[in-house]
Amino acid sequence: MSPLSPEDLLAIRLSLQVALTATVLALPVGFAVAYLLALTNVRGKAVLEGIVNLPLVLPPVVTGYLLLLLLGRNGWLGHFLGLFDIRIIFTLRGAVIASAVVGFPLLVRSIRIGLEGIDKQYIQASRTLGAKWWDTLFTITIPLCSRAILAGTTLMFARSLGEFGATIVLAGNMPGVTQTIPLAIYQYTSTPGGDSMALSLCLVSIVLSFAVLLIGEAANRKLSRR
Amino acid sequence: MSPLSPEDLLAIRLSLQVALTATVLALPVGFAVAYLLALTNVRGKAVLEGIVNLPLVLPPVVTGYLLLLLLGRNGWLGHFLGLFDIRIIFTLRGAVIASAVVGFPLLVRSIRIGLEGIDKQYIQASRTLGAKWWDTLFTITIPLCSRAILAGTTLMFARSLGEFGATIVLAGNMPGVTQTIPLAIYQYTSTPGGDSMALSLCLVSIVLSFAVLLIGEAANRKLSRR
Amino acid sequence: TINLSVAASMTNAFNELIAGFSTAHPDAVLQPNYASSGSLAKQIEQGAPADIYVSANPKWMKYLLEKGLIVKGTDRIFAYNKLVFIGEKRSADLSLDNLVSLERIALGSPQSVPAGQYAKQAMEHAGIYAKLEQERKLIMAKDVRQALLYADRGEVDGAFVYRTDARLATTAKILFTVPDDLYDRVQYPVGLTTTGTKNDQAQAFYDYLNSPEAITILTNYGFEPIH
Amino acid sequence: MFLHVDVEKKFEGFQCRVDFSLQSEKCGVFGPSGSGKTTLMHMLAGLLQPDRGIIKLNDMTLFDREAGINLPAEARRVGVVFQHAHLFPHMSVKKNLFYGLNRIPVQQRNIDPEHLISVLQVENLLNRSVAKLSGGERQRVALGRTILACPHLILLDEPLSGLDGMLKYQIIPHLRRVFAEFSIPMLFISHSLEEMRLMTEEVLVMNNGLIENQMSTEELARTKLGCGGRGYTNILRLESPEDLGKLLSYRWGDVPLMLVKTEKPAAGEFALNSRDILLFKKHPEATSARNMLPCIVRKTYQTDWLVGVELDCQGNTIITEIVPQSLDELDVRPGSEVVAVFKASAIQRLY
Amino acid sequence: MFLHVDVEKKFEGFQCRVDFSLQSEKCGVFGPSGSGKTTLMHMLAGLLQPDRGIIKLNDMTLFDREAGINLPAEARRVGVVFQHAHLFPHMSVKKNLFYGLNRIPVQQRNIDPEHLISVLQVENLLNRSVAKLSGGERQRVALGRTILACPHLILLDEPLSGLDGMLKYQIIPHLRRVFAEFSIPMLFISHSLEEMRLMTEEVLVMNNGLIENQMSTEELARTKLGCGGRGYTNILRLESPEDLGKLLSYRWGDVPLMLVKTEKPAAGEFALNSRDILLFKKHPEATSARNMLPCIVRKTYQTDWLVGVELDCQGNTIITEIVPQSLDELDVRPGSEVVAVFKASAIQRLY
Ligand SMILES: Nc1ncnc2c1ncn2[C@@H]1O[C@H](COP(=O)(O)OP(=O)(O)OP(=O)(O)O)[C@@H](O)[C@H]1O
Ligand SMILES: Nc1ncnc2c1ncn2[C@@H]1O[C@H](COP(=O)(O)OP(=O)(O)OP(=O)(O)O)[C@@H](O)[C@H]1O
Ligand SMILES: [Mg+2]
Ligand SMILES: [Mg+2]
Repeated sequence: MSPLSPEDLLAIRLSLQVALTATVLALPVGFAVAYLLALTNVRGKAVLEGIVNLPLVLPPVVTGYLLLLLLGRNGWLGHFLGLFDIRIIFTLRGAVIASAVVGFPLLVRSIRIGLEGIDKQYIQASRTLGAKWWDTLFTITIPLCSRAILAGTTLMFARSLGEFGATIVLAGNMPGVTQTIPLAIYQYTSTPGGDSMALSLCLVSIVLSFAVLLIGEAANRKLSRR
Repeated sequence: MSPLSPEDLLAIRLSLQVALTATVLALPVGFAVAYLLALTNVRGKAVLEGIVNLPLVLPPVVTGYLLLLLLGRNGWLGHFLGLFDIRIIFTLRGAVIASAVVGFPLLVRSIRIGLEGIDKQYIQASRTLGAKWWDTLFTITIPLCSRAILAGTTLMFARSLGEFGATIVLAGNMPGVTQTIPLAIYQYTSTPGGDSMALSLCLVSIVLSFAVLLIGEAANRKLSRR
Repeated sequence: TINLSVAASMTNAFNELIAGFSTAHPDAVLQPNYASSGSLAKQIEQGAPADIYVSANPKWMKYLLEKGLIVKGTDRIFAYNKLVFIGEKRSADLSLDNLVSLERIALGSPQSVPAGQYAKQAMEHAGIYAKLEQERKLIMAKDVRQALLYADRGEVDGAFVYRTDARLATTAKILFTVPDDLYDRVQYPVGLTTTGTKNDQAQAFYDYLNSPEAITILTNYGFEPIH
Repeated sequence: MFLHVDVEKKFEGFQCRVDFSLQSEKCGVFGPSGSGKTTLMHMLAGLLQPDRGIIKLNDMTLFDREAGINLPAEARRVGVVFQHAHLFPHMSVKKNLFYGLNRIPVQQRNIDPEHLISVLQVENLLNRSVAKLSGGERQRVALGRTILACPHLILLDEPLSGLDGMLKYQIIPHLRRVFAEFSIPMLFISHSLEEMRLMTEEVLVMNNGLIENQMSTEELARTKLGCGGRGYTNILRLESPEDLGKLLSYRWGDVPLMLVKTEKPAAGEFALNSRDILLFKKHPEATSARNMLPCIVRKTYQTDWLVGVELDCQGNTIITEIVPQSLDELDVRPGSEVVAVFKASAIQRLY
Repeated sequence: MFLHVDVEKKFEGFQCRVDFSLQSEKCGVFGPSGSGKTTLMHMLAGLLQPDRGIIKLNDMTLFDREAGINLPAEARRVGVVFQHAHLFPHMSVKKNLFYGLNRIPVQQRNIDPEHLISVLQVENLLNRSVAKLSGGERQRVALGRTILACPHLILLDEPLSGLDGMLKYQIIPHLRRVFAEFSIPMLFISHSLEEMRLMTEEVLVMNNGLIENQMSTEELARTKLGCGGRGYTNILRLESPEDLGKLLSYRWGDVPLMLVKTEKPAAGEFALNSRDILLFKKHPEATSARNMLPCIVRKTYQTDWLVGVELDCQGNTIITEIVPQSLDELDVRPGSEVVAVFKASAIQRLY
């Protein structure tokens, strides 16, 4: 196995950065969506659920393509963002969005299961004790489903580390700018003789996600022991 | 939008066939692994968990490549299977295996959550009523986590419908033989004027998985009402 | 059965070539497999059934030759391609020299995509590559199709693609053809695998690729046939 | 306290329509399972929106459909103690206790936490995890948590029905002591007549979603005497204990009573069931009973199976029950003299 | 039945070490919370493996560490009724009932399901979903399910402690009737002396993981008399009811007794608490008590606070309690004559 080149190290850093940012950004939105799906009775829940799960169903490249249509310079959202000089594609922002979208269904599903398991009387109790809804949310609801949130977060983080298809379409494959581990691996494997380099990065990827999953498990055990 | 060509219909049929077979085959294994992870205390659970989650973390193309190394004619398992004249790569079998492996972590996680929610006293009760362990498994454990199994199954089925990366590497992209919807979409995008055809197939894919998710939800509601 | 492993960029041409060959040999069953050159090479390396390997990247052909999976002497170039620059039609005429005036230019990653390699070569010859790279104007795509997609969607001001691919564009037009002398010739090698040499029909198809009929088809799709 | 409620709520197959006013500080809602007690409580606390009507507490309108007023739960200052405590499992006992208190403005905090904690005797539990409390401890903490939120009214929804017999009697004293000391109005929901008797002065009797009756708890207890063989529980305040070796003597007003010495002597409230009291015309002799109290019959009243007899025992009131035949045999009528006889072991400490 | 147990099991911070033999068909395990009752039960049922020792039931060795024998739960034919019923929620009542029966060979099915179902009075529930049963119905179905598996021994782990007072007394008759009719040996686990009294003949008293004592339930009840003010429950079999208008008369052996007419007259077992019985030297006059039974003192015994007195009432036995002083005052000693006096309302139907 070859040692890691400086570009590889950069790719690792970028990957971690992307996965972390994507997870952190997706978390509040994911929580909100899970909350809608689990605890409210809004019309059209089934449709929302379907849309959330789309990235799971579509090949990631197609997801990337759809995101490009939406966020590209001529996409309607991209056009709008362009007015504020915010560019998504070919930037790390694009990689973050691609990762976030693809990992989103996993995050939502985990949190949703957690929310569905909360006894509503805890929430009622806190309301009658004078807590406003956001107060209840932060002091009761979120702590009570912290294990599920944790599970969803690690899952999404791991998934983000491995995101390839959507990222390469939306963010491009630019070494040092948007080239994350999976993109670097891809590049190595499309060069004859690059296999051993690819393998090193694969191992890094595996080790990273093992670490994340194990840390998640440990934290989970700690939470459950409380 | 263009109407679907006969090849498209074939791709849809193949996709359904692959997703269905992959799901059906993965179900018992997934259940067994989830059971190990949820209800037993075997050593090395963390390692097993890590391995199960690998396909989630690795880019599907890499997963496909690793499967190719394992199951190719020169791979050690592929060599062994070759002795019995069983060929995996470039066959529908390969597509099934690719789908099964990639969807596996989703299946296992769902079932696991379900199993962890079962009150052990039901299991103890059935044992003291004279049921052997496999009897208990089929009459108590499985029915009690049927909702989780259902959720995992629909999730995996939907994921299988969208599987691209691992499939193209392991099973190849052979029209009429191993070309599933995502592969057909890929091919259309490299054909002049193929975009609208690609879009049609995308929509088919979306409709199919929406249908599966909705059927799943409906069945779930029915199960919960019991 | 003839198992064909064909680079995805030749999907259309080969669909027609296969149809043409089949009319002449009704009993022949051709099974194409379209994927990236690298994937195909690896599949062949792992024992996937293949009689004929058609690559868009001579490096992968060399790789398989070295592994002894393509029979020495059967490998040959059967088509050429040209590099063009596409983008939206603009008032001022564009050439390699004034590319620096553009904001973003897409090309395949030079390390892994041959088209990117050729484009880099051409720009280096024109003495603009370093400047473009420094100014981060170059957008690296995973393959030519993706570069094309970017240009077609207007995400970039232009992209280096093959002439054959340019035909897939719906809005983008060919702005100029890169002068031949600035880069090595774009070559498409074909070769017979060890199983292919034992397959008469594969041999026949291999020969068919040199027939006038095949040359016409290839030309129709924008390839430059061998003379 | 002044509470006025006139609301309606329909569910599929069930309709709750109530209209009442309450002024007593110690009220109860009594009714069988499924009569709508919890539904009513949820509407009062703001956890369930009535279909129509108004709810007023003191000079605050909590709900008024017409006027479009619907104060959210957190603004109503109506506390709730749930059947299963529902302590927040991720917080320590202390954090649970102070959850409500920390959420009201300082100038409105009219409860002294230290004092409440000592009244509830939960000092030693403060740093414990909630999971490690016994059932009785849980309910005490839940009660404290609700009270510390300084509510204008506390609703208790069968707070004792999850506890087994012994525990129940250990928790009632805490409840009574707290409501006596801090004088917070309450609405105590239960289907146990016994709990009702011990906790409230006035009751709403619910059935099938309607208020069937509104009366004093005393009256309800006397009416229900004999139902299910429970009898009527006389509650006696006993003082000045004296240790007589195997027995204890207490004073009930001016009347001396004998009790078995099963515990440390201490003044408090005690229960004496009407079932355990025999009436004699004359002072009996040579009996194992240690308590023989000359009384004057104040009045008699008919219940379903038995006759209730209210006695005056040197100014104290005591209720017993006799079979109708004994009425004539013993000449029991207002003004007549009888002797109430019961064993030392018949008097049980409430708390 | 013959049960021999000599096992040990260690947990962190708790050790269970028991060694006993039982022959009675109606045995109990009595002990406070945390004394190891459930741990013992799990070892008997095969749900928990002892660290060492042997368990023998009749002529079958269920567990023998030395010999390497450890029959799995399903082969032990030891049934369990859990505290919270734990009926299978995905099956109807009927499927639950027959779950065990369907799993044993036909020739070993020695219980008639129809008969059991009628004894348990669950005929009308058969097609119901389990979720729609009340607490008492659930426990009856759970009991039926266990019995239909035709076990050689049934373990009941506090099957009543999840039910509230009234329900408890509705279910006990079913339990007693079933065990009487089908004569299945049982081990009844509880920390309620009252339940123990009603269900068992012999008890193991557990404390802190050890068997502290093994005695007849009767003896235990007599010893514990006065503890927590519960008294001793005399259980009377009453027959030949006669309607006397407001009262009912029954016969207790040859002794006539008066009861309040709160229900349809019917023979059965009734409870009379020792606390409700007064002793007189002579037949008292002009009293509200309807029952005055001349008795002969059989023996007296000391308990912690009181003196227990066993009386012979025309061949029937009755236990009451008096304060030590009364012993002399009434001259209560073996052979002396006394009159036991109690009210008609003091006798309560058990079932
Ligand atoms: N959200 C709801 N939807 C439909 N019906 C309901 C709902 N909540 C309560 N009910 C019905 O209203 C009736 C009264 O319920 P409620 O809980 O108020 O009774 P309760 O008096 O508190 O009984 P318990 O003593 O058993 O707690 C019941 O028949 C119940 O089925
Ligand atoms: N699996 C276990 N691991 C560790 N300790 C245990 C385990 N099971 C029981 N214990 C401990 O063993 C002791 C006895 O528990 P057990 O459940 O047998 O008591 P019990 O007599 O049934 O009490 P209760 O009346 O409350 O049901 C307790 O202190 C408990 O903490
Ligand atoms: Mg209620
Ligand atoms: Mg127990």
